[in-house]
Amino acid sequence: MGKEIFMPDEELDLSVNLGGIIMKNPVAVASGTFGYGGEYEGFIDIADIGAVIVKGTTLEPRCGNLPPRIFETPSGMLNAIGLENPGVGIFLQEYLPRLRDQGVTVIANIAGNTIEEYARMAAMLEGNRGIAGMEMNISCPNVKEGGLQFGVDPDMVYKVVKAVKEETSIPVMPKLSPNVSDITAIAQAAEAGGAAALSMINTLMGMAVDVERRKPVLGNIFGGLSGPAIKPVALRMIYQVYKAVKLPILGGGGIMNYIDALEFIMVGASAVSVGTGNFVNPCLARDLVWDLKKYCIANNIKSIEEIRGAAVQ
Amino acid sequence: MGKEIFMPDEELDLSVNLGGIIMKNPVAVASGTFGYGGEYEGFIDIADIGAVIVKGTTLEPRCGNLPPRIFETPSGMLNAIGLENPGVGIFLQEYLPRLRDQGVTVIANIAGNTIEEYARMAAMLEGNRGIAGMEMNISCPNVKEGGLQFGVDPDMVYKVVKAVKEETSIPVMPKLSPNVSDITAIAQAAEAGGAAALSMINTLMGMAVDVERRKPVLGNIFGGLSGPAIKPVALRMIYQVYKAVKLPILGGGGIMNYIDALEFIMVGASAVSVGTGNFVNPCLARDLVWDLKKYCIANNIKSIEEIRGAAVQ
Amino acid sequence: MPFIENGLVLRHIEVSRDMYELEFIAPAIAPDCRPGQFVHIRSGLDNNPLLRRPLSLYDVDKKLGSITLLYKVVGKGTNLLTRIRPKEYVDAMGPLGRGFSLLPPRKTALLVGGGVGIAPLVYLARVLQQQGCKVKVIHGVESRRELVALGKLREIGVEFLPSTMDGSAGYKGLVTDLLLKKVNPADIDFVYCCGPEKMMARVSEIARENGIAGEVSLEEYMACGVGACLGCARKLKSSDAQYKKICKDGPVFGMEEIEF
Amino acid sequence: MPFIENGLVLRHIEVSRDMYELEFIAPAIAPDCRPGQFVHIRSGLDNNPLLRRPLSLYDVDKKLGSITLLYKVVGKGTNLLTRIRPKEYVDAMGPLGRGFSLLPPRKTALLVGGGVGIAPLVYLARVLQQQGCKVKVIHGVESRRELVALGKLREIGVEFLPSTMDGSAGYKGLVTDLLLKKVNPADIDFVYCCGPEKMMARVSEIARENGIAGEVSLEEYMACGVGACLGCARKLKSSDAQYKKICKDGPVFGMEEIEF
Ligand SMILES: Cc1cc2nc3c(=O)[nH]c(=O)nc-3n(C[C@H](O)[C@H](O)[C@H](O)COP(=O)(O)OP(=O)(O)OC[C@H]3O[C@@H](n4cnc5c(N)ncnc54)[C@H](O)[C@@H]3O)c2cc1C
Ligand SMILES: Cc1cc2nc3c(=O)[nH]c(=O)nc-3n(C[C@H](O)[C@H](O)[C@H](O)COP(=O)(O)OP(=O)(O)OC[C@H]3O[C@@H](n4cnc5c(N)ncnc54)[C@H](O)[C@@H]3O)c2cc1C
Ligand SMILES: Cc1cc2nc3c(=O)[nH]c(=O)nc-3n(C[C@H](O)[C@H](O)[C@H](O)COP(=O)(O)O)c2cc1C
Ligand SMILES: Cc1cc2nc3c(=O)[nH]c(=O)nc-3n(C[C@H](O)[C@H](O)[C@H](O)COP(=O)(O)O)c2cc1C
Ligand code: FES
Ligand code: FES
Repeated sequence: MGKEIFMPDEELDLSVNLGGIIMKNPVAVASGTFGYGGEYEGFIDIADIGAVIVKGTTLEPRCGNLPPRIFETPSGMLNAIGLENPGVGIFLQEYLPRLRDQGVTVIANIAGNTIEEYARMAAMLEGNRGIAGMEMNISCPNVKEGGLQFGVDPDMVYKVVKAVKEETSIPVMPKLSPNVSDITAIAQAAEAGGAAALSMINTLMGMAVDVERRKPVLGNIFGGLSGPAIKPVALRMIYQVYKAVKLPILGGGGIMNYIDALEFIMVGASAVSVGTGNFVNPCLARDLVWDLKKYCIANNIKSIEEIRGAAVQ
Repeated sequence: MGKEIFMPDEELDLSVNLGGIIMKNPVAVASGTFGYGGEYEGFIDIADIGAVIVKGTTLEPRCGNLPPRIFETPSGMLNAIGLENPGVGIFLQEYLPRLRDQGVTVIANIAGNTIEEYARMAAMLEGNRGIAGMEMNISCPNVKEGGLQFGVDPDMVYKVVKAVKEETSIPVMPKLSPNVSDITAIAQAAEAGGAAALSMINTLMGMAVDVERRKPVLGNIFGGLSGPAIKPVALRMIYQVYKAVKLPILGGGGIMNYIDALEFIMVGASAVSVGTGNFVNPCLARDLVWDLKKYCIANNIKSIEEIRGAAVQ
Repeated sequence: MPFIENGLVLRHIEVSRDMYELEFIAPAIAPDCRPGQFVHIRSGLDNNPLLRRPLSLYDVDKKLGSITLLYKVVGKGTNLLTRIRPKEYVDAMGPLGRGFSLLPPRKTALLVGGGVGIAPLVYLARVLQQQGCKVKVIHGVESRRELVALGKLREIGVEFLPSTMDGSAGYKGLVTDLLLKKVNPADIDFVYCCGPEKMMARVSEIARENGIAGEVSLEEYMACGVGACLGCARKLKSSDAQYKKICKDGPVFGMEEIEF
Repeated sequence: MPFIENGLVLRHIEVSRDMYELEFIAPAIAPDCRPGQFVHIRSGLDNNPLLRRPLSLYDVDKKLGSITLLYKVVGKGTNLLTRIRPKEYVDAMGPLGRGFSLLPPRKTALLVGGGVGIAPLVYLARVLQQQGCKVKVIHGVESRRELVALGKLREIGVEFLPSTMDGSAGYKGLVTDLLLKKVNPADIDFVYCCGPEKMMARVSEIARENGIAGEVSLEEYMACGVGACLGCARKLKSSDAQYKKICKDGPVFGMEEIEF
């Protein structure tokens, strides 16, 4: 497809074990940026992606926020989708089987208003074949009820992770909010609660103003900032958390190319996730895998582990 | 100088009273980005700027952090200067008189390791002619000792503001760190402590990795992220604080043009500050004043107050 | 099936002030293109601006495998796009979205364009004409220099009536007034419309009053362009429970589906 | 006194692979320029890349009021710079920094350049020559196609010895070896050097061993370029208490001030 195709050493094993989530390569697509996988059909073979983290799912269907829901900012974008989704039931009935049939490594993403909702969703997901991991969105800044609170309070993080963990044997991966004073305290709480891995970072809370109309641009006023603009913050937080906990980290925030991905790996990420980058290049996840392979070969690296955390002092 | 010069209505009064800090126009240059004013001589007449906030000053001289100290990131930059400065004594003896003679509205910027240091500096500044305001850097993320802690704990903020306030009659303006879970709690603590105004935001803590060398780019590992990348976060925080406290706000973070400045004003800023923008355009502060004047005239606005907070719902 | 490819630019000209025509070879994308669909263009160098920009298919030459766009410079993205020169490449994803329904042969279609909204209607006119429909195009602009589609429409050989606000060509005034005054509703089987929301609202109203069905093409900010981000949401009617996605469920919708 | 102005581009040519010569009219900046100073160039559209890029004065024509730069494309900023065409404008701040000290007339100066580090030495050669000094230039590069300053140096009329790593022109090997082999230290009153750090370190060492004083031009990441941000800090000697600012205290420093 226009691009030169270089076939790197097939022997090189890039698979990772992210706290029990087995990925064929270290590149995942981030929740909310890849729908349920089908939308990018034709552009990319989704079975080639290390893991597809599906759109955030809630117990009941949600119709999402008032538009405008997205807006571009310097080297970033704001989104306030408001967790539009068909509910966990439809996910299990309609989307999961389709993804499973395609051989995709699926990570579910759940968001609840209460600890009980999280636990119920975990119980519903438990026992379904084809869910490799369970990402817990405790950090979505768009939904007023609960979302933000969970992610900023270590006690709540501990409780909600523990409650979910008790309901399921699927590896649980809380997704940390960057909108906190001390990310390490949150990470430690998640670890204590029984998390198998950590996903970080979610979006920074931001906004934009339409000066002409003298109003916030987004229908929801606030939205989540993603893209290259937030990469320095993401790297810093992962660096801090890598030193503070033992859990493997799925790292992302503004990854647009393999150099970005290497930055995340070098501050301690075991695998990386691409979100906003998919919108710019729908083949980004695949390109990253290839480029990482080439990098490893060129630098005589046998496994990503060799460079993981290499920049952490 | 190369630019077309348009002389807007001289009658239009853009002066602002920022909690007792009288500015001839609503545009300040941010601490650490304009030295002590002299560096930009020739490019801009600094007496035309609403206020010059000088480089962060400490009780004792500091030689600053190991280089590299700065690095460019997508639509932003990281800095870890480490508060290099000659100390408050030299500031008062050498730099202040020079600025005063030029008719500049000077806002001092102080940073301390302890409450006592802040109080002592406040006492030293007190009684010196020509200091219009005292910005308290309680948020500098670059100095390991103390800096960050003050800004993220409401109790500490209350105490340090109160201690400074007790030593001086100069309006005190704490500068809030954005690296917190709840910016409104910090703002309320500052208000309770006796702040006359709030300055926000300081830089987001971030980092970058040199993939080639497998090391953090900055000598200090972490640095402060500034520039257009952080504008959405700055706007969101000012929006929240404007609703939560009564204090006037000096707003900034990524301002590059007058539309950006209007965004800040519309979320509640009484005046704006430009930092990183000065590096790109040393005349930015002056250009903003002119452009804001033109905007006011074109939109029949008699005073900035008419649009302050206009986008806050 | 949509593709992503680097299209080789054949032609890139300023056809009027701040209006550009961009033709590029896109052998993967071109074959499947239908009128009303769009391509998602990456105009940024180094991801600035970050997101792609949606632009309608203005014309498609399936033999040559080329796509032509007509765009107006409004901001960063379109500004940068103007810098691409012939023999350079343009990064395009497409064809995306649901295009216009095509009228059966021998029926008469009225195409109503406003400003740069004429873009998707030109390719539509070509296809309808080829399929044996009768096609009338009316186009409302500020001033005659914006009548940039004239050449193509003449070449296609369809009936064309312009309106200008300043009276510099054709009817002087709103295109909707031209519609009311110069078009006999009894002649029209179907209306296609693309332009400012207000114009589309009024055209839909006129169509409904005359019992004519039709379609319009909507716009929203887009990120992914394929239905993955749920960003380009719009409730077509206030009573609707669900938000439609302009990029995937549209951009073309039936006039009866929408409450303007 | 430094100024900021939009310089009208007169000439912009790729003089070798990834090496460009850019000449622009800058009537405010040009008159005050001295060799070793630099201009701070804004290459970004829409603030991307955000910061300016420092580039040395490669040549200055004070009569015409023009400045010429020689730059190598290494990343985003220099890449974007290549897109500026003649008759367009380049946003420049300058002249900035402390330039080279000028040797008194009739003395002999040795100018040692490495790669694109030749840039400031060319303007220096011109001024020294005009003031009646004797000037020898040696320039080390990878391969002959990087000997881009040849034309200017010939025009100025100074002695010139190249070295190439691949032996495609002049001496084969390091410029420091060329220096040791082909230059008689007794002939030299002062050394000026600009190039990679390692090369400058070795040249400084050789100069010191031979009792010759000299100056080098250093580099650091820069933001403001005027001493306001304190970003471009460097301790010249490990025993120094203070950090110097390359942009303001330099970029030129005496060889004896620096511990490489
Ligand atoms: C399906 C569809 C087809 C279109 N076809 C055409 C066409 O054929 N010719 C044409 O000139 N224009 C067309 N547009 C509009 C075009 O996409 C915008 O003008 C363009 O994105 C503006 O980009 P900019 O960077 O120049 O402007 P910006 O500086 O980003 O913004 C200027 C304005 O453009 C609009 N805009 C910005 N980003 C987007 C986005 N991602 N999606 C939608 N709107 C945006 C907003 O209204 C914004 O205020 C179409 C839009 C859609 C949704
Ligand atoms: C005083 C001075 C004079 C110079 N004169 C010349 C010259 O005449 N010709 C020439 O080709 N180069 C010169 N340079 C180097 C030139 O500034 C860099 O090559 C250029 O900034 C790279 O920008 P970029 O965006 O293309 O690269 P980037 O993609 O930003 O980075 C590539 C590399 O360039 C360097 N760099 C990036 N930003 C800066 C910055 N703000 N300041 C310093 N270095 C940076 C870094 O080493 C970086 O790794 C000079 C540098 C200094 C400090
Ligand atoms: C449009 C959009 C929708 C998103 N929806 C979700 C979501 O439903 N659940 C979630 O946990 N994160 C969601 N995110 C956050 C991303 O998964 C990711 O963590 C974030 O965007 C940072 O990565 P990036 O910079 O690579 O995009 C969303 C992001 C975007 C841009
Ligand atoms: C190089 C640099 C040095 C800074 N030094 C200080 C400082 O000494 N004290 C302080 O309070 N803020 C300091 N800041 C923060 C700025 O004053 C400002 O709050 C921040 O950069 C956000 O604004 P901006 O995006 O417009 O730059 C510094 C910022 C930069 C870029
Ligand atoms: S643009 Fe992503 S869903 Fe339409
Ligand atoms: S670049 Fe700012 S002090 Fe040198």
